[in-house]
Amino acid sequence: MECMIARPSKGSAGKTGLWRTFKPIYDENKCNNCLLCWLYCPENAIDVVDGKISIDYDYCKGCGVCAKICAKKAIEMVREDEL
Amino acid sequence: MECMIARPSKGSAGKTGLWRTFKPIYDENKCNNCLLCWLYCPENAIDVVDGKISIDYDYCKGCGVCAKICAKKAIEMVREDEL
Amino acid sequence: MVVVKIKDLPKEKFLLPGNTSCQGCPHALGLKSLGMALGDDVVLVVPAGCTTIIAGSKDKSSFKFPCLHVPFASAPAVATGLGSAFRRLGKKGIPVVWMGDGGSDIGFATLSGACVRKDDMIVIVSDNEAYMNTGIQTSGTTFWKARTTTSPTGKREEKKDLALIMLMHKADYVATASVGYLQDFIGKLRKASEIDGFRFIHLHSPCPPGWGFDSSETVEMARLAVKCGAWILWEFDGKFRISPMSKPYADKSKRAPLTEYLKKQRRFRHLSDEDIAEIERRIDEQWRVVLALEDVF
Amino acid sequence: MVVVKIKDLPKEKFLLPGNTSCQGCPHALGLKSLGMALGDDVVLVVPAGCTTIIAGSKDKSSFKFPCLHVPFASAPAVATGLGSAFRRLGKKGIPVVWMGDGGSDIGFATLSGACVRKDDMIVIVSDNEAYMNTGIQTSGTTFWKARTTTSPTGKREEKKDLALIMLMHKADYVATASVGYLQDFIGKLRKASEIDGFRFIHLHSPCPPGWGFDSSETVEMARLAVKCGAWILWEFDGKFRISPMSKPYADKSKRAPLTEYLKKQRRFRHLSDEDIAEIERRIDEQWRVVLALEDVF
Amino acid sequence: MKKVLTGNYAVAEAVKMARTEFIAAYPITPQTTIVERLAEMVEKGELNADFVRVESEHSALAAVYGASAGGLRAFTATSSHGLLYMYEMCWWVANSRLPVVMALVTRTIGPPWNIHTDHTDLLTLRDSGWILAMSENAQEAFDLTLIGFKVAEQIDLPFAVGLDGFQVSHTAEVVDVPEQSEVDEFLPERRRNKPFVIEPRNPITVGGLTTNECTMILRREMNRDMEKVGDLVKNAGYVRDYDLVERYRLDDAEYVVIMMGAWCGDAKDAIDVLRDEGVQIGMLRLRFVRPFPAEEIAKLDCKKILVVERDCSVGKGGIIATEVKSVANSPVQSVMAGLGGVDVGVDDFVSMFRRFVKGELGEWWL
Amino acid sequence: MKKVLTGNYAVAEAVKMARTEFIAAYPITPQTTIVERLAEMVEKGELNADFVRVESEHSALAAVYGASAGGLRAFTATSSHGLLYMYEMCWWVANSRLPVVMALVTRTIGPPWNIHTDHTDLLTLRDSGWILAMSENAQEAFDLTLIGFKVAEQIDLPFAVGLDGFQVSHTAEVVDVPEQSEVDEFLPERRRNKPFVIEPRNPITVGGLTTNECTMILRREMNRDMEKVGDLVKNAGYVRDYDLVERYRLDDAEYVVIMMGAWCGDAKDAIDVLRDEGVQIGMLRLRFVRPFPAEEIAKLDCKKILVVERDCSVGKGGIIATEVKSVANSPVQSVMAGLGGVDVGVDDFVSMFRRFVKGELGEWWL
Amino acid sequence: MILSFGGQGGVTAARLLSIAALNEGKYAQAIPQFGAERRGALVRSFIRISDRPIRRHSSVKNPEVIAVFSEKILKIVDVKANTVVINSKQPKLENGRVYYVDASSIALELNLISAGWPIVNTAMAGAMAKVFGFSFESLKDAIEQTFSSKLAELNVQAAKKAYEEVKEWSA
Amino acid sequence: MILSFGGQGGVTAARLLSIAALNEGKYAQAIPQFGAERRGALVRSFIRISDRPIRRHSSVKNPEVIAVFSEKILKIVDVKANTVVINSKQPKLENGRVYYVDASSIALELNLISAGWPIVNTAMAGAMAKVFGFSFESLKDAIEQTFSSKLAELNVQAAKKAYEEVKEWSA
Ligand SMILES: Cc1ncc(C[n+]2csc(CCOP(=O)(O)OP(=O)(O)O)c2C)c(N)n1
Ligand SMILES: Cc1ncc(C[n+]2csc(CCOP(=O)(O)OP(=O)(O)O)c2C)c(N)n1
Ligand code: SF4
Ligand code: SF4
Ligand code: SF4
Ligand code: SF4
Ligand code: SF4
Ligand code: SF4
Ligand SMILES: [Mg+2]
Ligand SMILES: [Mg+2]
Repeated sequence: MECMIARPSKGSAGKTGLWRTFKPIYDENKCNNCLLCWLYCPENAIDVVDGKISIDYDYCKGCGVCAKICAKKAIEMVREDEL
Repeated sequence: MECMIARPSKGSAGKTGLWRTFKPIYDENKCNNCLLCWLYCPENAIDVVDGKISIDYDYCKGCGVCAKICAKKAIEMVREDEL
Repeated sequence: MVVVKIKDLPKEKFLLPGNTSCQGCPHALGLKSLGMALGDDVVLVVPAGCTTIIAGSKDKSSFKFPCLHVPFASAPAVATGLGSAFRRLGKKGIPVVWMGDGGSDIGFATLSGACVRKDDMIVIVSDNEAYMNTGIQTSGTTFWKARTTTSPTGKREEKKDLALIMLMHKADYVATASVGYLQDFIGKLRKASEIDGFRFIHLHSPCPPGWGFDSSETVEMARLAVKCGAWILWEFDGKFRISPMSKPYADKSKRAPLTEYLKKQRRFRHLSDEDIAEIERRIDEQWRVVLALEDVF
Repeated sequence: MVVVKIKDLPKEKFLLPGNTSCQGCPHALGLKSLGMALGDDVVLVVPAGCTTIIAGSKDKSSFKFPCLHVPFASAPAVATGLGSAFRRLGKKGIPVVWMGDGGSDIGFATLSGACVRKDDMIVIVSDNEAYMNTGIQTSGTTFWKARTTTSPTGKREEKKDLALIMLMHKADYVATASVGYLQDFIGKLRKASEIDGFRFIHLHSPCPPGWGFDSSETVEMARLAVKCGAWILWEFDGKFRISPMSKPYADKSKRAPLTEYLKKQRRFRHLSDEDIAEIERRIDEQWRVVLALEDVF
Repeated sequence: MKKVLTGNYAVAEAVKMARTEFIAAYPITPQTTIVERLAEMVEKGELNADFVRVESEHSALAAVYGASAGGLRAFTATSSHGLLYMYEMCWWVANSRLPVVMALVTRTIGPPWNIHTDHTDLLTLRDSGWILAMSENAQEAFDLTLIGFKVAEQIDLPFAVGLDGFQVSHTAEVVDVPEQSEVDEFLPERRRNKPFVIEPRNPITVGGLTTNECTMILRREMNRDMEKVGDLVKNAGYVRDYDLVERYRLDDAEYVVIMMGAWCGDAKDAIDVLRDEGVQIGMLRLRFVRPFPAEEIAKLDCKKILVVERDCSVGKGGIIATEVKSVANSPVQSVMAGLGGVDVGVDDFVSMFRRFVKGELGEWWL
Repeated sequence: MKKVLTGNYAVAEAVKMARTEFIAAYPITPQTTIVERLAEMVEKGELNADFVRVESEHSALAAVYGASAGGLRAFTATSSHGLLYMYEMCWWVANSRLPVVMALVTRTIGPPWNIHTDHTDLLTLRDSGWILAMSENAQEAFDLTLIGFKVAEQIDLPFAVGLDGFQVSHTAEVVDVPEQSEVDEFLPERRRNKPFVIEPRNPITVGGLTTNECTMILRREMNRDMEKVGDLVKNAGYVRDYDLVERYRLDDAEYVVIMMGAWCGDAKDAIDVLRDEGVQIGMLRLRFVRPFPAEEIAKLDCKKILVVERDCSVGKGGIIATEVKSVANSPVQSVMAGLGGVDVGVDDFVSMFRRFVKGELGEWWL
Repeated sequence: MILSFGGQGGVTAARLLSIAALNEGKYAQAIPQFGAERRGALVRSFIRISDRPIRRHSSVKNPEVIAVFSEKILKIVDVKANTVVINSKQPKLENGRVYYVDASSIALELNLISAGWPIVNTAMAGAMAKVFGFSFESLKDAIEQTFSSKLAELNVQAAKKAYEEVKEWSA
Repeated sequence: MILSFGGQGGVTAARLLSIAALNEGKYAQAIPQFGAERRGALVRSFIRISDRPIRRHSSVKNPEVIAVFSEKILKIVDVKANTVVINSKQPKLENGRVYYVDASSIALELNLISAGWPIVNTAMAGAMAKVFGFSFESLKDAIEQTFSSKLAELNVQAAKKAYEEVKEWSA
């Protein structure tokens, strides 16, 4: 039976950061800490650390939702291979 | 396959007149030909013959609906064994 | 509203006498009316239920329409297929699903699916407020507090309002009807037959053995339900209207006393005064909603 | 209405990063919100759908709540059994059915049955308007004229209005929500959790690959649906109310242009001007009904 | 204590005495009176259980699945079309290894609509991982229901108790009912933690995607565990001893009849008649179809075996006969009889068995 | 004409060329692309049929049942849980003797959820009166679909074409597609009047209550008619000849392998390897499970038979092995392999067959 | 075999007699007609009684005793058996042994009526118990087990009366 | 074997090459990765090509040729085969034979983009067709059968370009 039971694990699909074509780049200076990006990141890949946000690039899939929702344009999507 | 196919037949349950405990007795004289009994007989055991009604006792189950619905009290329910 | 005169009704019988229905059977009343209304345009699709038995057995059918027996949950979907066949093969006729309230429980997804697709059929739920064929078990439409063999102390949930639910499904035609008012029912069937798409009629069908009243009172019980306001006749054919037979009872003072309806039935014999007051409250609420819907749709 | 402030939301993650959801997945947004709203009171019941995949595989679960996978049509009934176990064994928790719109097609009888019984659960239909997991096929809630792989020229039937149908079922709590307004959704979940019985939330979930828009636009698309009036947020908790985020759009002049919403989606690329006009007409009609219902319930 | 109970009431009584905690079922003839009786017991407070009036059989077993996954002792009952309608759930429950008990009142599958007994419905479960028992009378229906809970909870496989529609389900017979204390001892309160319990704050996920190998291992384990059921039944410690099969006048039998269900009683009476005539005939009655009592059949050392069965696998013939042939070491003849509830009584069996002995019996008895 | 088609597209192509009039189906992996392709064909006007987007598999087959009862040529397709969900309807259609054709893309039954192939789902139909074919590749999936309509309409039994999920359904292969004119000649327009047609003004009632004897006679007739299917397939007059079984290097075989489905191709490659080593081994491939090719198996005269199968009847073992044993005249060994889609390739078969020959093979291959 | 119309209580009578038989130290089976009953339609119920456990479950083909709950039944069924027990004031029936009792009047007297029908089952059970040679106590206990206390009392009276009044007919 | 990310079109490339193989008078099989695909996740597709009908349906275990649709794949998969065809300007890869083509640039140039991804399938199919020794006509026909006429043209261009530009790498 054990093999039919799963337990909470980050990265159940592996390091999904590899799926990215675009990477969200965060500019702390523009940020007003509204946390909208944190709330709306579908991947739950954004953490709040001391009121600031922090993106977990191991898992961030690069969907771009955070960049879109940020009124302050504090997140920018940049092509992975241009990095 | 034939034995899975049925065709229209009166008395699919036999002579259901035998089910009766009470028998509807029709009094032509009281009748105003409203045909409500004909419309509401659940068994479809009432026919209209020349504007008058006629009860098919072979199948009438003696439910008493016709007697109840007749405003003219032209149908009376009588115990079968008292007949 | 199509006005139906008794004298004009056809004399041909589509439900044949001598079938297995119990004395005073409401389904029998409904089925004979169906024949009067639509005659041999009807092709019956019948899922499991009392009507399975009424339909006859062996080589004897109680119907003068074609009739296809189908599994309990499947009827509207079968009608979809049949309708397609009639249309493609150029045969004039209407698939009519005749099902019990039980059929609308287990088959509710099927019913909903056919309605959402607006498939071409008339669905009639002949609602005797329980699974009668298997011996009076609670269904979704069983009346609140009614006793059944699976609710021996009375049902705890409210009666499911099939017709309003189908209205919210945007069915092409929806109506409630009653075996106490067959001319109204026949008129609604005829109206439904003139509309294309998915048409639904919720027929109120008091059942003597199932509810515990004398077989002579089927029609009276059905009428009492309307007169006390517990069953509201209405019709939606693009416009929502309360039907003439129910109209007077919008005025609560015109309604027959609720106890008259309830006390005649064995299934309600245990009701307390509070229960009856609660039922009355719910009836008032239902009227409020239905009257409001007349303005909305 | 429960007011939810972002800063107050818990930081614990119940949907774990690195799962199989596509980029910009609306279900993922819904599931993370569920965790924020109800935390570890949640026991998830998940029928087949994208969420089956998102849930993880082998020994790895993407959820920090318990989760039981169940057959496609069965979820609310399974929740009934689970709820009974929690109650009898004195365990505090809520069975939460998380299903797709497809699950509410095949499982509509199950859903309806659980609702009529007022069984203790929260049901969330995360509606991405098609069967996505099997590759974008038409469901009952697919938008009129939207293209799917089984409706390559556009769906011909209207979107099934699940929430209004559940309202007519007399569910104890009914609301619509959107992944574009997560605070509203979280508030509704919390409200629902305070009510006993059967609670239903219809969550609007725009899906990037399924609808054909860029993964960055999930939230925007969801909001556009609300802003153009095509998706109306409301809540019934005994009283029917249009939610604040939708309120302004009762006034048609305040609505965003419909084309903005439609033209961004590949599934609507083929729409004619008449189609769009027809959609607008239907939206107006829906608003008329919903506004009227505010007075009725 | 001896009571007069129909098979269905006997099952309901056993479910009550097992202190079942959760019941969900949907009416269908001839199972309905089980559900009705249980509803009554619950509403009268004779049984402290949740009784759910579901809207279909699929939901009946789904609710039972949820309750069992949540840790409750759970029961359902159905027949024929009801079973087919919950068929998906049957597989799901078995593959989840949940110890659910179900009464299956056998009934013919339609069309034509037919409410009478035939064993085809029960046999549709034979691949699925359900333990399948078939009772001969109300007493066995009672006993096997209790044994069912015990064995199912020991081995984590669901258990179906078959009883013939009407012939057992509706026939009132004398049943010896043990004391509640005896039952309590036999069947302790169930507080399961295996194979898993779904509960708040215990974040496991059950039933999701796995590797192909995992699926295959799970099936192999089910098959292996099913093989242990015979011993569990034998050693159940119930007030009466049970076994996968019943041996009737078998010791010196040259002719062996293999059958299952209510009509075995009639067949035994017929065997007595033939025995009186000097024919060495006996019966191996299958009390279980799963696990299949292969060993017991392989051990039969006789002139020939006759399998009489109430089912037909269209395009292959008698289902039990096929299985018997696959393991028997004596020649096997197959007869399909009593399908659709066709009555087969003592006289029929007498002449059937005579013809069998003479080698004059065809494959269909009608 | 040769085309590159997946198994699913091949089926859709065949359904189109059969001029099917009614299609209702519900998506499920790995069957979905059949439905999608058919929807596209209908909407593009390539196929003049009604396509109904039903809300479940039960309704899919119910709609198909209605259409077929109304006289149309009708088709559906499903897999695994979809089949189980329509299971009640499957029996209803068969017992109604309606010539419906269904593609069954085989897939493992859950839990755990698993979309890969395994033949347990197909085999749940083996008692029900469906003709059951299992194709080895896209070509056969195409051919058997067309033959399915022909035979079903000749004998009034429904026909299921099995094809392995992904391995055949999603693998694009070269398929030789006949001309439409050839298909039209093979499969004339269907205007049925048997076994019955439901139509307005023809007041027959079908499927209602009957006598028990009637039910039993109907089953006996189904069984009898099923036995005629072998000849109908052989004499179908299709552009290629077909038979219930395929014989591969069987003439002088001392060791015979019995299998069905996509992996038979791998097994044949393995047989070639063993043949090169001098082992006299061959294959009897089951192209049909119903009717069961009992005669062909009984005729096998060899040292031993190996049945390799992708299924398990829990508590009994390999389903096909049981059936083979019930009719074979040579010793039979059973192996269950590839359940849940576990990959079994040429190398596996080579070592499996070697061990079989040496008598060193166990019952499970994992 | 009991012949009755649906609603007359033939099935219940069969059950009562089985319990009574058990009380008499015998084995018994009560078998209802298999199938759908409709109020008003003819119903056949069967009882098997034996000193040894009863194994067979097939239908009863040649009943030794037939109980006829209504004379009207004679119009549709050709009643022939070793012994017949009939609800009648004056049976018009050719048969070996015929016992009769006016069960309808007994029921009506005690107001055992449902939907216009006299419920004759307990009275007829009383008559049959007598014919079978059961003690009245055995039947009384069966009735008390089966009915709620209020109903039980009336039904015991009915059974008692019939038990005492049933007579063999000699034309 | 083709290694691609979901959305890059690996499955389509495999199909195109099978049709091309048929056009070359060969037998072929295109096998997608069995399972649920997600946009962005790694996908394996297989092609079998043979002069005789292909009977086996099991998965391909030791592919002779591996096509790599994105260099990023090298980070997660250990690519080893007789021959590798890679979408790259300058492959960093240790292997027997390595062919390379800048399929991404070809796709971008022709504006073959979906959701931010260059759709490199036809270009890579072109490169592979060349490596397999197929005539370009065979592949062109396959593309024309598969895509609508408008799309076909662009894709034929992409394939053509790659067919011409693909080169063997020598470090
Ligand atoms: C799948 C399935 N489940 C259960 C049944 C048993 N069954 C037959 S009729 C019936 C009840 C019918 O109730 P309803 O639809 O209300 O019709 P009524 O008998 O009241 O007319 C049931 C539960 C069945 N035939 N099939
Ligand atoms: C009985 C049954 N039929 C079909 C399927 C196949 N199936 C799995 S998921 C799915 C679609 C799910 O759609 P939806 O519920 O809308 O969820 P989504 O994938 O869109 O999140 C289907 C049809 C199944 N698992 N079981
Ligand atoms: S949305 Fe923008 S402003 Fe707000 S927290 Fe995120 S990065 Fe900062
Ligand atoms: S790009 Fe998407 S996944 Fe990555 S942090 Fe932003 S919202 Fe989250
Ligand atoms: S008593 Fe009933 S059945 Fe007889 S005629 Fe009157 S209404 Fe009809
Ligand atoms: S209801 Fe009365 S008055 Fe009217 S037709 Fe019948 S008998 Fe005559
Ligand atoms: S139980 Fe009621 S609905 Fe059913 S046949 Fe009898 S009267 Fe009619
Ligand atoms: S298809 Fe849509 S709903 Fe499904 S996982 Fe992808 S984004 Fe989410
Ligand atoms: Mg009903
Ligand atoms: Mg969806």
